[in-house]
Amino acid sequence: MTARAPAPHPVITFIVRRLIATVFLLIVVSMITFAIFFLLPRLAGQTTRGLASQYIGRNPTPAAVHAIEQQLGLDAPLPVQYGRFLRGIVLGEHFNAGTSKAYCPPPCFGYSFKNQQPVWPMMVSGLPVTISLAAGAAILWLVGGVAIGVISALRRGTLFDRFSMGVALAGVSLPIFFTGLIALELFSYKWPIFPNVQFVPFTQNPLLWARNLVLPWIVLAFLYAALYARLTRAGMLETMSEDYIRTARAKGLPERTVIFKHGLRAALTPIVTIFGMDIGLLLGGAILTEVTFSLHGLGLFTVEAIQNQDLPEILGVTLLAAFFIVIANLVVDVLYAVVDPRVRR
Amino acid sequence: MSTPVSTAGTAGAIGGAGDALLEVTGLTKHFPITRGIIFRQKVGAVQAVDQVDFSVAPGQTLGLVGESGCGKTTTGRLLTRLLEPTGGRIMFEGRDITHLSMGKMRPLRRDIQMIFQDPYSSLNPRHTVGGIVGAPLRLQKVKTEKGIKATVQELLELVGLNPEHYNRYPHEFSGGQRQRIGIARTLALRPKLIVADEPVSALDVSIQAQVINLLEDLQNELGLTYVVIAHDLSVVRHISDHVAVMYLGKIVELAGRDQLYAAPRHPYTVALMSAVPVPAPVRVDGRRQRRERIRLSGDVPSPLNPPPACRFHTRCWKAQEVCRTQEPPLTELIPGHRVACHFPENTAASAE
Amino acid sequence: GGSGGSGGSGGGGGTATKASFNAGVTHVVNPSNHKGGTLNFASSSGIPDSADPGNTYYAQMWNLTRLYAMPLMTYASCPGPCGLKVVPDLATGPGVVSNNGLTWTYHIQPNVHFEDGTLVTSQDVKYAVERTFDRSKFPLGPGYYPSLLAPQNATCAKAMAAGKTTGCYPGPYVDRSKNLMGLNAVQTPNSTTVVFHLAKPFADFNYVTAIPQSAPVPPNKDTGANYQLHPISTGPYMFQSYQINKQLTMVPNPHWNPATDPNAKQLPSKIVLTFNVNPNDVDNRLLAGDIQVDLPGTGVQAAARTKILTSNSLKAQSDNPVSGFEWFMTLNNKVPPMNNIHCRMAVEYAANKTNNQTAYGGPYAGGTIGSTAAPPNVVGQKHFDLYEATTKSQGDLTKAKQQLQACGHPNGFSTGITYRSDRPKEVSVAQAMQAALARVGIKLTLHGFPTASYTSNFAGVPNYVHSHDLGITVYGWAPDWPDGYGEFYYIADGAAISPVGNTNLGELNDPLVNSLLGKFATENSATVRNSYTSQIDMQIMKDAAFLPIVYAKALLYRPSNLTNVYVQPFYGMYNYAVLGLK
Amino acid sequence: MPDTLLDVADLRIHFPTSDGLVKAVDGISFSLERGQTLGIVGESGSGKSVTSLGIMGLHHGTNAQITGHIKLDGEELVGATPGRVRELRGSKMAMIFQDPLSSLHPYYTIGAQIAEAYLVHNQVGKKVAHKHAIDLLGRVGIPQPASRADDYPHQFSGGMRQRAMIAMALSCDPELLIADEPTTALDVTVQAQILDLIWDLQQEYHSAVIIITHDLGVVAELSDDILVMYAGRMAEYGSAEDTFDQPGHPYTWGLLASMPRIDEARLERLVPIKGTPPSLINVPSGCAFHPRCRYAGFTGGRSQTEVPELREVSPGHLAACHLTGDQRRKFRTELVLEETEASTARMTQGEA
Amino acid sequence: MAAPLDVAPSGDVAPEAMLSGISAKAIEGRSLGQIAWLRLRRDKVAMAGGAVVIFLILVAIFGPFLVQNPDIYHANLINPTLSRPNGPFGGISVAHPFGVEPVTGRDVLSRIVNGARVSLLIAFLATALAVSIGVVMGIIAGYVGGWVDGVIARSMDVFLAFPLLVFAIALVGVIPSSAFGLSGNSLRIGLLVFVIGFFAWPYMGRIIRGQTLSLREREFVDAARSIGARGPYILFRELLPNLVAPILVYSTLLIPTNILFEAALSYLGVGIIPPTPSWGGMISDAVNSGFYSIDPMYMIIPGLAIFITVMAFNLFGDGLRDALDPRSSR
Ligand SMILES: Nc1ncnc2c1ncn2[C@@H]1O[C@H](COP(=O)(O)OP(=O)(O)OP(=O)(O)O)[C@@H](O)[C@H]1O
Ligand SMILES: Nc1ncnc2c1ncn2[C@@H]1O[C@H](COP(=O)(O)OP(=O)(O)OP(=O)(O)O)[C@@H](O)[C@H]1O
Ligand SMILES: [Mg+2]
Ligand SMILES: [Mg+2]
Repeated sequence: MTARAPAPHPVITFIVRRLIATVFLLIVVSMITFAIFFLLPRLAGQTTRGLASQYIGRNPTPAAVHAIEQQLGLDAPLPVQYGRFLRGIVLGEHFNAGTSKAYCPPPCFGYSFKNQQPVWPMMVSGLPVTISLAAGAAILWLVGGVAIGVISALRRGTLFDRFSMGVALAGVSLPIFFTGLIALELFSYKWPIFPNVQFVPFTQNPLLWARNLVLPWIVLAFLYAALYARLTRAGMLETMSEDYIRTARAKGLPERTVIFKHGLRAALTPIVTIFGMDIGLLLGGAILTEVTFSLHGLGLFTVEAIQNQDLPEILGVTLLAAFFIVIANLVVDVLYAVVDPRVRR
Repeated sequence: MSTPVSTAGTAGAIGGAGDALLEVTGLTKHFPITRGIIFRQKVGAVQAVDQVDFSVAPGQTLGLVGESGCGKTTTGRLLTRLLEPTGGRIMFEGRDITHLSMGKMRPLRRDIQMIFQDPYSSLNPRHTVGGIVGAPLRLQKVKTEKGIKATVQELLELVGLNPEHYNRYPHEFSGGQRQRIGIARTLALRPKLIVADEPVSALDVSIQAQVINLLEDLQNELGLTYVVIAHDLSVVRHISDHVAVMYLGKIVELAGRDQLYAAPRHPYTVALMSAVPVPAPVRVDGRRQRRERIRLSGDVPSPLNPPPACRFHTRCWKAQEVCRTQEPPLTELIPGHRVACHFPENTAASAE
Repeated sequence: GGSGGSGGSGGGGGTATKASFNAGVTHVVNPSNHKGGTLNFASSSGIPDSADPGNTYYAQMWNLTRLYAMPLMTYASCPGPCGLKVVPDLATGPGVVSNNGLTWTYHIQPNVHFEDGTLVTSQDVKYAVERTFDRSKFPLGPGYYPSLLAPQNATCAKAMAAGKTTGCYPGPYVDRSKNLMGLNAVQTPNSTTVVFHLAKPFADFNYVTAIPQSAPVPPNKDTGANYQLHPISTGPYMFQSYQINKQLTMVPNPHWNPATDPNAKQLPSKIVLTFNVNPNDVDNRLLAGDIQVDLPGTGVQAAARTKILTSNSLKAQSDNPVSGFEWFMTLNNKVPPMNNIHCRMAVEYAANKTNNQTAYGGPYAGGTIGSTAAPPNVVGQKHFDLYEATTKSQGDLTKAKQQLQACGHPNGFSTGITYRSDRPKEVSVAQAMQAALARVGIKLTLHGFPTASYTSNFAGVPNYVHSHDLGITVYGWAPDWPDGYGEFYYIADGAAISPVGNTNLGELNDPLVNSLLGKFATENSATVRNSYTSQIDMQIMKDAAFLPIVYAKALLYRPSNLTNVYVQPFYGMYNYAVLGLK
Repeated sequence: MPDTLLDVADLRIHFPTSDGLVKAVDGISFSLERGQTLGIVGESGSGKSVTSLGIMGLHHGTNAQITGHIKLDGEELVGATPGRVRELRGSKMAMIFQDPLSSLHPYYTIGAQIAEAYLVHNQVGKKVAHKHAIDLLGRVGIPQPASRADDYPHQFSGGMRQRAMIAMALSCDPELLIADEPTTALDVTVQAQILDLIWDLQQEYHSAVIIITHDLGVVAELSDDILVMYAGRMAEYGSAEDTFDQPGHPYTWGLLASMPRIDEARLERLVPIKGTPPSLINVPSGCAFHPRCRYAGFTGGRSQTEVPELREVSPGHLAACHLTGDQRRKFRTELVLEETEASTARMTQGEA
Repeated sequence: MAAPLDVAPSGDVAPEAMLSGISAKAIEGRSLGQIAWLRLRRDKVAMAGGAVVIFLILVAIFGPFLVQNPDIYHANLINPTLSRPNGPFGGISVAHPFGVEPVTGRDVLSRIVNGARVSLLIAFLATALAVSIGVVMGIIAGYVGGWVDGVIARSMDVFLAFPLLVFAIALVGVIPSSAFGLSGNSLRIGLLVFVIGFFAWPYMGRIIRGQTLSLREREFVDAARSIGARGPYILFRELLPNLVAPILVYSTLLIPTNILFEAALSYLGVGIIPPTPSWGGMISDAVNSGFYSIDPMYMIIPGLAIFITVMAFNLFGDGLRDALDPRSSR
């Protein structure tokens, strides 16, 4: 039977369906996050008064605590607070900034409890760093990992294969903060090849941008490149034993074409999926890297937010990260539908 | 074989309730196809089995042939109630089992058993042969005089396996041996009806015959009734008393084996038979020659939207307007031979 | 040693000296008036609370704000004991007391301008004080004005007595009447005079006006919570750009007049503060000369400490002042069995003070082993040692056991110790205490909490402390001003015990301590007040309410290209208002 | 032999593995003329595919040890440079595989995959190659080839995929076409279409064809010569008529006897070959077939010890069997009798 | 002859056995597990990994009884002004083969040994939690299908959408030192196990769901149903045994991930409560106290411990996968 897709634009329906699902997913995620950060501590015995007094200086009077409670809207019931939060994201919100009402345009993730600044712009200002970090590292690990993986697969059992797979395993087994600190200690202080790991915007000085980020890139990429080398190797070994590779050879194609056009092309498809997921999940890696290298990105922002127990910030960054993950998954799925003609839903 | 097949009439009338062990009328299975952005709605259905009638007398074998995707397996799974029929009726020993619940069906499972096509996937690789063959006994809580182990070993012996293989795992056996294990499991509950779904098509030629012989011997010995599903016309001829030919979810021809193979009536059956390669080279002047055969063009259409009226008309060389507009009923042209065709073949032959 | 106790040469600008270890504690190092260069600060965190002078409570910020804010009074810009004095800043002289200590009048300099060129008036000072009444906008700074100033009206007076604020002045953002000037406890009879009306006499009021909260804010430039992003400067520098937690850049304020501000200098052509730099990175950059100052002023990390202390040349470029902080533990008066003084004394004796000191970083980075509740740079502090902290610093187990006997727990008892889990030194000292007390059978369980909610939800919530048997609390304190009241009120006065955010963590409620603290408000004689300080200190230690750890010291490094470097003793770190570059 | 295209002599393909040497092909010789078809039959694992891949030079890069001679148009391929063999592959010799779905790259269109084969061997542009691909698709009977060329393999039906494979193989007019089980995955009617197609194309191109299958019917239809393989060795080699009419090896007899046939009278009972195919690592000593051979006892023990040589049983018809000509005739006659007069008597297990 | 019920002689070889190259005698009566074990035994690297794993487990269980008390201070081994251990390499000596900690002078060896207990305990428990939830959910989703599958699959999406690390640090931060009837380290360990396990299960769930989906299509499931088996029987007797291999493999690969995760949490300051040592906590101490650059051994030793453990688990897991997955043996 021919299995031609009957729907006119399967990819488009698919994307629309996934987008709607994504919105639902994010709402559920936000609800759970909200519940966990606002509800769970209360179940564990925290009072709103205690919460409010966290954001006061040294000697809070009850009156001051009450003022803060009101100011942060902590006195409202939780569902109301959640509704306010959602509305802010969609419609924006007006906040009392003191002299006047400040408008926080959508997506408004509320105001930081700690420094009373809107959360969204602070997160946005951290984005370039995290994106630079992620993008550079991703390119590094993708290119490096795939290249090593392909060579290892083709030279299966050779010294190169064993060695690179050993290194790969080491990469996966070493905590990122450990490698990061050692790299920093060696290449930034002891032999200052990459001194001053510090973020310089790309637009300001691309060369300095790259130079300053080399160390974090390598450290972050080391963890992932290892994984990708292993995945590529396994994928290549599998595809190279597929029947269609035999067909390609039977056609008399040069080995290079067989490997890259036929073998790698197919082996890369699952890697695309994992790559997308990893990009989405990169905040985790970014936290450790940014803390280790003091890069002012989302990761460091997150840690700060958590240290300050700044709930709107925590909520915002959790949601933003969830958003990245979900979007990355969506992109991966769409990409998959584009890359692999068999996937049509 | 002399017992004539008791074929069900269009209205489902049969000679007598006691005649048929299994009687199927208007059996239909549609698999819904859903689509939708948020809420999935039904947009169509795969008409895997559509209005199928037949019956099988005790001790007899009904062969079910047809091309891939015509609904043979689905029919088999409906008979054993692994699938819920969309419509129609299945009578087993005069009892309506069409919509029996899983719980009510459970005791009946002793009587209706299935042999599966793939000897590799039909045995759980993590269970021992003893566990596999003994499972029906344990599940149905059958009391055995000598205990389960002895019973299982007897069964193994019955299907020609070494009883000492009790504690071995399926992967230690060849395909033919595995199929025997599957058969032993089927026999454990002493069923009356066995539905065998392509029991030999996964086996090597040299092994096929072993299993076919085994099935025949068991039938003779235990008085089993078979519904054998196969796509190999020669195997079906060898094993069946009656043969039903399916095309796109429908039975197009149903007759006694000899009748059918001697003089097929439905053009599809004719084409099917002529397509079977024969291990006898045709030579003229020492040069090989092509065997004359009826060539069917194209592929089987999709059961998602099968052609209207006679489903075969798109590939039939005899098709006329009526074939496109009117569905031919499965009528009994001559006794014991039913055909669903407006222009049946070999009518002269039957007139003899 | 080297407390800034006495022997300082005194005098205004201090005297120049060659760079040597601790030179910056007593002398101005590299005095110079050379202008230009970029002065780089770095910090391993962000600005701890806010850059708004009205909303900050940290020594580093009080020090830093003097670069862009002129409060009425300030601490004198000089090394040694001289720096503990309050001197007029925006004001022309100290407050003039009248009306039985209830009225304080300040005259401000007539020719000080904001960064945009507008003249600073007394109304701007009043407005700044008014802002501090809005605790929801400015919750982080001290709350002295709302509690000291006369109630707005009778309703407020009644409410305040009950610990409420109904009817009280709500701050300029809510009370938008009368040209935004609604606070009647502060009057501005003319553009250069500010009059404060107090509810009760408060002899330390000059110290209160030395807090940056009194720095003028132009009402029409006030942006409420956003004012922190660009406070309108009256100091030598003004904000150019500020990204919270990332970077702050300041440039010279063109309308600043050196003549009106003798306590500050305008030497570098740019000041850049970088935040959230890895702590070791801060030190490495400091030693490499890439940055000149570590903003928090709490000293270098272990790695740099080792480098500095093991190299004579580096050591010569460092100072090791007492920072004004004292690290201590409070022994709770309410949590059994610690409510028994003998049990507390057992803890005092059993503690291993050397290990505690090591936990804080040893004699240089941690500080001198403390034996009193007040650190030596509180005016009036006197040395005594009730529990052999300095003489038997490993602990006196025999005496500890005797006290345990007296307490009725000869084989020890169990209790909990709280500490801030994100502060390695406190984590370390808690473990040291656990190990030390185990020697006499006292079983200590560790309860770490994040700094952010330490006093608001855990250690500072007496109910929580009682229900979880938290007998010992690790804490630290630097006074709001360097006298006994500034030091002790919040940590030892029974009246300061509050249900949340409590800072009297040991819940000490000793009538003698309470009454001596009460006398501070009306006693104007410095000598008498100083005698109170040591009496309170002695009483607290007799109560065994405090277990001092160290008088904090910081190992500060001063890069050689930094000029006018010296330790401002009240802040316990270099004076940021006068730094310059070679 | 005037027009010999392929000459294989004593071909051995061995795989050293950790468990021992797998002698997948062990001394195979045959030759093939242009316009002729050779059928290779044998059970699963008998080395059919390994032989064909050996001819195509597709064992390069594995650890296969290849000895013997493969002469294509007089050119020795064993030991030739991989580059040279690659040049010949696709242009002078081409291959069709069993499972057309897995043999086509899922990510490229059918047209592109066919064009690619043409591109590597001809100095032409992409457009020309694409047109050529469409031409070929039309030639192998794909309707609307121009639009179907842009389809992906999964959008084709099984029969169409196999047609596409054939089109790809034919893209450079190969002189030798190897079809490794080209129809096993297909339905009978589609199989007939494909066999017809191969037949027609062979007539058209006059190329030599090797068809590999385990279906004796298929070889009978297409082949001039037949090579029966057992356990990597040649069991029988001769013209199609000889092999089917006077099979010379008991294994061939067994294969023929165990198949139910549609073209002959139905047997009451099939005669299976007992046992299962041997391991290629522990090939039974002597004649590899002896454990399964009912006549092994008649060779005076030679079949257990001595590997039988290929001997002419009739001119140009070789068989590797220890039986003497007389024995062979006698047993064969008995077997045929047994078959035709197959009794309906119950067979019991004891008879084995 | 021509026996229809011909029994293959016992020396007869199964075709798969031929394929996988195992001779007939070797496989007689062997389960797939035993075969996998045979394969695994030939994999020297995996066996080495396995040996290290076993050694570590033994160390975690018995080690703490063999070493000195990890909480004892040795102030005499510490330089009082610099707080760092006297002597080179972090004060390595016969009494303290791995040296002592700066500041406290506690014995590093005994802290590493005790830390193994905590790190492995958390990793194992979290893995057990993730695996049990993942297996149950995955198997139900895969087998039952329909809306149940829909709900489970969506909730897996939700869980996977959570930035786990962010979440874990935030969550551990908001829970006070005693809650839910637990306190101190038991609460902390419980919390870590819960957070890691509860948010990692979807990874397992997806794998199991996929495997179940493909197993469900295998005919033996139908065979079981056709002999009257009920849902639970099919799930636990038919499907689960076939899932043992992926469960085992992914558990061994999940354990190292969880070890690293615990270390990361400790590094970020939300790990185990001191003085109980954990490897991540030791690195965190080294880094946060700033001593790692003057006393590198302080960080390198726990770092190496983590590295070796994770590596060993990974090697063993990889080998196990190769041994259990017949496809990979080709
Ligand atoms: N669960 C299902 N959902 C949807 N469609 C199904 C399902 N099962 C079978 N079908 C469809 O029903 C039709 C009949 O399938 P069935 O398996 O009965 O064919 P078959 O005759 O056994 O074919 P084969 O010879 O390939 O085994 C096919 O088109 C198949 O795709
Ligand atoms: N690369 C290899 N390494 C080891 N053994 C191999 C290799 N390739 C094939 N074999 C073995 O060679 C034998 C012959 O395989 P081959 O594929 O030729 O069989 P076949 O006759 O084509 O069977 P089928 O009908 O199943 O396709 C098999 O036992 C196979 O396991
Ligand atoms: Mg089927
Ligand atoms: Mg083959």
